[in-house]
Amino acid sequence: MSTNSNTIVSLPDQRTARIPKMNFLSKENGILSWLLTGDHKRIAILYLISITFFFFIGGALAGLIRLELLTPQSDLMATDTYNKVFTMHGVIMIFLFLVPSVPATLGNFLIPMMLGAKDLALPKINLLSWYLYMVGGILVITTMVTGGVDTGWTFTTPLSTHYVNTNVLTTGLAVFVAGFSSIFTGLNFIVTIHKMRCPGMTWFRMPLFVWSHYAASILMVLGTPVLAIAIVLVALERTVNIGIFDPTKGGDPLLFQHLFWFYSHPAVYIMILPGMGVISETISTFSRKRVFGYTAVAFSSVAIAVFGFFVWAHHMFIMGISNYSMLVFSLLTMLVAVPSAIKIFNWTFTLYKGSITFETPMLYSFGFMGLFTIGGLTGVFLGSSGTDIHLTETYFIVAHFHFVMVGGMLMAFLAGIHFWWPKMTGRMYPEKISQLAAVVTFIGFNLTFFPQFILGMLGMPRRYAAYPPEFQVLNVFSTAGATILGVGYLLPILYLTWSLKYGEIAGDNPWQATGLEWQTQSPPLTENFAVTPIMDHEAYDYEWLDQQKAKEVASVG
Amino acid sequence: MSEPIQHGVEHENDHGGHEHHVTPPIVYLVIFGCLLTLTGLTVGASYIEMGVFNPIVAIAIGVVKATLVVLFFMGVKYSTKLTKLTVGAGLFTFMVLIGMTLADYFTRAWGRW
Amino acid sequence: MNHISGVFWEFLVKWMTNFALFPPEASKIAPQMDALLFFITLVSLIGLTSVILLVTSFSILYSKERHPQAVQIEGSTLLEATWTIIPLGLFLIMFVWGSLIYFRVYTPPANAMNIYVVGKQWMWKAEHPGGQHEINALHVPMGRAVQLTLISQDVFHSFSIPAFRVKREAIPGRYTTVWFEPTTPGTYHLFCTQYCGTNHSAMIGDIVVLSPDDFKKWLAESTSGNSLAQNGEKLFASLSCNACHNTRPDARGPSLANVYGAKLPLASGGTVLADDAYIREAILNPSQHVTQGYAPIMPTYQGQISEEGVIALVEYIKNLNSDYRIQQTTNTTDLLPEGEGKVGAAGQKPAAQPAGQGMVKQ
Amino acid sequence: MSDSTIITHGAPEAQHHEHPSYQRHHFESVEQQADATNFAMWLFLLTEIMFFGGLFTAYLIYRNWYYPAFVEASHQLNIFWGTANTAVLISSSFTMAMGVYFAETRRKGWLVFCLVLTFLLGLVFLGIKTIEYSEKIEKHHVPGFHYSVSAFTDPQSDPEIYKEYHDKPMALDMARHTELYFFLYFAMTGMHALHMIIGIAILGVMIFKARAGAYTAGHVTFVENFGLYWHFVDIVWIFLFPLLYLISRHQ
Repeated sequence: MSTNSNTIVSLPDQRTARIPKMNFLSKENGILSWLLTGDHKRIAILYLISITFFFFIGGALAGLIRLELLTPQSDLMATDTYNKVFTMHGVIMIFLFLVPSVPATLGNFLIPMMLGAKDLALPKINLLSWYLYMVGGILVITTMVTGGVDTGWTFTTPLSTHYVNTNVLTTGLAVFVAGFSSIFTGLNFIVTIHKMRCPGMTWFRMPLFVWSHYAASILMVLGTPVLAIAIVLVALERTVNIGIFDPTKGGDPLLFQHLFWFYSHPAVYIMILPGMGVISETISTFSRKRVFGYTAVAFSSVAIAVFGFFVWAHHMFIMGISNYSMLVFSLLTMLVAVPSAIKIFNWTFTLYKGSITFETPMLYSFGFMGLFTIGGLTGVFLGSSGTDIHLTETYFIVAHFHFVMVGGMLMAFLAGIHFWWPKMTGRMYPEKISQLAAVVTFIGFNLTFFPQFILGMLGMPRRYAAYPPEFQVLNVFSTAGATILGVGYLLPILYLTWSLKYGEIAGDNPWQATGLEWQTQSPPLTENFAVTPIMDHEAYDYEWLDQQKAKEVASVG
Repeated sequence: MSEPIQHGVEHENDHGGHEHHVTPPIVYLVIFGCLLTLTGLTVGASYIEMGVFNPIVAIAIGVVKATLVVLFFMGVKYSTKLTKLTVGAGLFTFMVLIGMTLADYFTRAWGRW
Repeated sequence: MNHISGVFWEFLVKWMTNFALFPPEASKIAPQMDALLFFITLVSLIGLTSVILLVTSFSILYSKERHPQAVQIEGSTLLEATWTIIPLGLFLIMFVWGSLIYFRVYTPPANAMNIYVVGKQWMWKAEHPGGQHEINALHVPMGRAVQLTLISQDVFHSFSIPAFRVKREAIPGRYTTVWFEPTTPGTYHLFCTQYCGTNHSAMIGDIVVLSPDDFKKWLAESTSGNSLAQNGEKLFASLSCNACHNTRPDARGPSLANVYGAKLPLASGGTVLADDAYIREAILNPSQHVTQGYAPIMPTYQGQISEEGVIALVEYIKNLNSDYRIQQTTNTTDLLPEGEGKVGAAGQKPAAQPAGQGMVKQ
Repeated sequence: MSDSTIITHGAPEAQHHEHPSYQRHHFESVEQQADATNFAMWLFLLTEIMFFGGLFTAYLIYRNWYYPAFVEASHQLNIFWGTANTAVLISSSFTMAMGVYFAETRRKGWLVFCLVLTFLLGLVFLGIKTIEYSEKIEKHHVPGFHYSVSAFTDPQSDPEIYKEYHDKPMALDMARHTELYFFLYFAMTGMHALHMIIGIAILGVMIFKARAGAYTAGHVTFVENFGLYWHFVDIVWIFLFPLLYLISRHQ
């Protein structure tokens, strides 16, 4: 036990401690034991690797974008190339990183353990969804090497159907396949959460991480098919030219927007909700307190999921939708902002009268709270239809969703990776350098994206390869920030890989956390628990944990 | 969406051997009969001039048929609350998609602002 | 690299000297829009600072050194209600305020002067009623309400003037409108903000606001001889529309005089307001818009007239021997020429009534 | 999809002797496994509903915009074949339901019989669809492939339809929009037929496994879940039939 007063980390005695011989990593060896595995933890690792790979491709593209925007002219690359770069950046980051990031890695790894189950309900489907993801990913890579696509990730018709001659079909197929990958993941989670909970694990004893994944899964299952059909229609329109989105043949291009955003707006909640789940866990653990207003937070997740289906047309305010539906959608958009506000305040008040320590996951969580608050509030600028007219389709939008997606989701993802790293690998990451990385990321992020709010206010349109010179200075700041941000993202790769071999042995429960996943060895056994656990206490019940420790001490002594 | 709690409760006794219901064939036979008759009915109805009501009747009969299939062939009538909720959720979202999209198209004609 | 840094310093200085968070307020709507923007910004800042203050103060007060033992608190309905209701209230205010501005931006006043704008990959073409054409530029008079009737010839474009705080998508196959009243002379940015393909970022131009006199001068200098309506008239003749649309009693088509702004009774039942959108539709998809008492014999001109051509025709029909604005307000069915009232020629489809009602494609 | 979850006959987990061979190691009990897979199937059907939802939305919008075109275009469909197909599909649903019943009551012979019947009825359905499709191809009513509007601009040119409906000739601009109707017709029925084909393929496998007695030893989950899928496909058709064939019949 470390008696250090400013950390809760308590590691076993490093001289005697060993990684357990029997664990899900050591169980079988050989490449096939991974490629054919049904083990949710191994699949999670597979996802983690592939997602990181695509994240860095997307990141590289982002770097290119920022470089191009250093100067007002499009001098680094031709406008065509630039269009392809930002399209691929969008497609990769959204469909191959953000949507699966937390659910497919952390969710996959943790949900069964948090519920005290041996595995997800449908292990084969789980593996299948990884393969689908990989197929999607490979298709995207193919698109890139065979000339890319320049429709923007939104595939706006009729541009995508009749006016570009790039690989729209391959990309469409990629998105279609990746979409089914996330459908199956979500389906798997819902079934698991309903049917695989261990004895005593009632709905209101589940960690909030599980709640938020439940909400996100609902969106995945019900939303994604609509994207699928929209993509199919685009493909048909493009190949056999049936005119369903072609005004000259009597079609309506806005119909595509409806179908597309019916998925793609809920998609942002698919991306952010799991992140919120992570934050609930870390905030509670590092302030040694039950989450303030557990039920409120739980239900706000579900509320977001439900309202998330009613707001899609706020992406079309200036596209000539009916003013009456503008009213409805704008109002509902305002409503959906409320649950997020609730969450933020509940997390804040979880700190109140806690006993707070500042390990890396907590730093990232603070980062999340700050940036997500900004991201959410700027969302209100756009939900209010009047200001939307001025701000939409400018860099304000870009800054807004990067604050939510990168500042929110990516911070949460990193928080989660650091938080559960010891559980996944059995070893600690190096604390000091990772704290540094967290701070660097935070600074770099703000420097990158805050200037873009001002650019948006000034009216700089998004997706511009060349821009009027007066916008340059802010763009230079943004690019400078991006460089720092890049460093902030490279650091974890390095030290986490390092820690795989040299990290300290973590022991079962380095954070003194209460979740069931911490009550078993790390890395866990293939079937997670030696005996099926029985949930006999509320979530985040730290007294219970202390009693457990007391018992152990007694039994040892 | 607050239903999950009920399942939480009901889920516990799911484990305690929730006995699987076997629908007797006679039920299937009757439903089968109804479906065929309704098919005949809807085809017949389509030959009668009812103006506005032709589509309404056709859809109504369709809904009845679908309900019969869902309730008996798919056995929702005898299945858990959870299954019922699932079906409900599906219909709900389906309606949201169609309803709110059509609402936009219908209201575009009103007023010219 | 070095030239970048050179440019960088140059503009850093420039930027420091005139640092701006908002573009100039050059239209009547701009200050109203900014008022709302400032309001939301203020609320956001208050919200953000309160969160930051709480988080920092809690992390200082309750850090492990100071506060080794956490005190478990279940929650507080009162607090939670507070931070549910207060944001909700604020958001609703923003919703109402925002919608008001939205309607103001997209509801042109009746006396606005109308300019047609056609977006095409990758340029903006403006057509003044006087027949002046502009490309990637728009000259407008100060202190006069200007209505833009936008349409795209290919993909979605978006006509954005940050200095006026207005923006509207130009949609293929459909007119959209936006209006503004410039308040300060000068040259402002015009952007296409909806991604529209390769040269999206080159689809920019200048909005030139002139004092009324200068504007008159400009109109005089840059006129192309014929007014837009006159071009329309030529086209009307060359397409021999007047073969049917004439005032002769045996005319096969309704006379178009005074039609604009009228409420026309449709063969399919119901009436329709003959505005730009309707006239455009009636040219391209005639049989969907047959006026009562006439057979659906008009051929479609889909694909035979460019959007500019359609615009010229619309403008011509608008100006057919009447000031349409007056009739727009009066009940106009009696203004329609002879032979209009009579119903029941062959080839009507009363069918479209039940489901078709209210689904006007606009 | 759910076959991949259940067809695996028991991961050989040494310590799980007491469980039936078809229980996956990570489930506590057979009931739990049955519940879970059944629920999963239902969720999958939800995604299917939403998938078709997009098409239904498009159909409703364009039907309202181009009502006359949709009316006359729908007259081109053959109500006789449509009705026959509906009957066929409903019967196949019935035989499938009976199949589930016999699986539950562990009567192998009857189960196989029902599955074979369902299989055949499925094929009949597809056969009839082929007839209808080929008719459309002859008449050049396939959108995007030399589509011809002559049957609508000049109904007399299509005698047997004309003598039944006496359609008025449509102006070209409206007649053009029949292409949208036929696209939606092909998209919806095609998507439906695709589901049929997948179903029939799975049925083929099932018949063999059923003869091997895989489903009459208490492990009925897979038959039940497949039943759900089959009935769902039936339901989709129950709505496609009136929407595409019937609601404009009377004009």
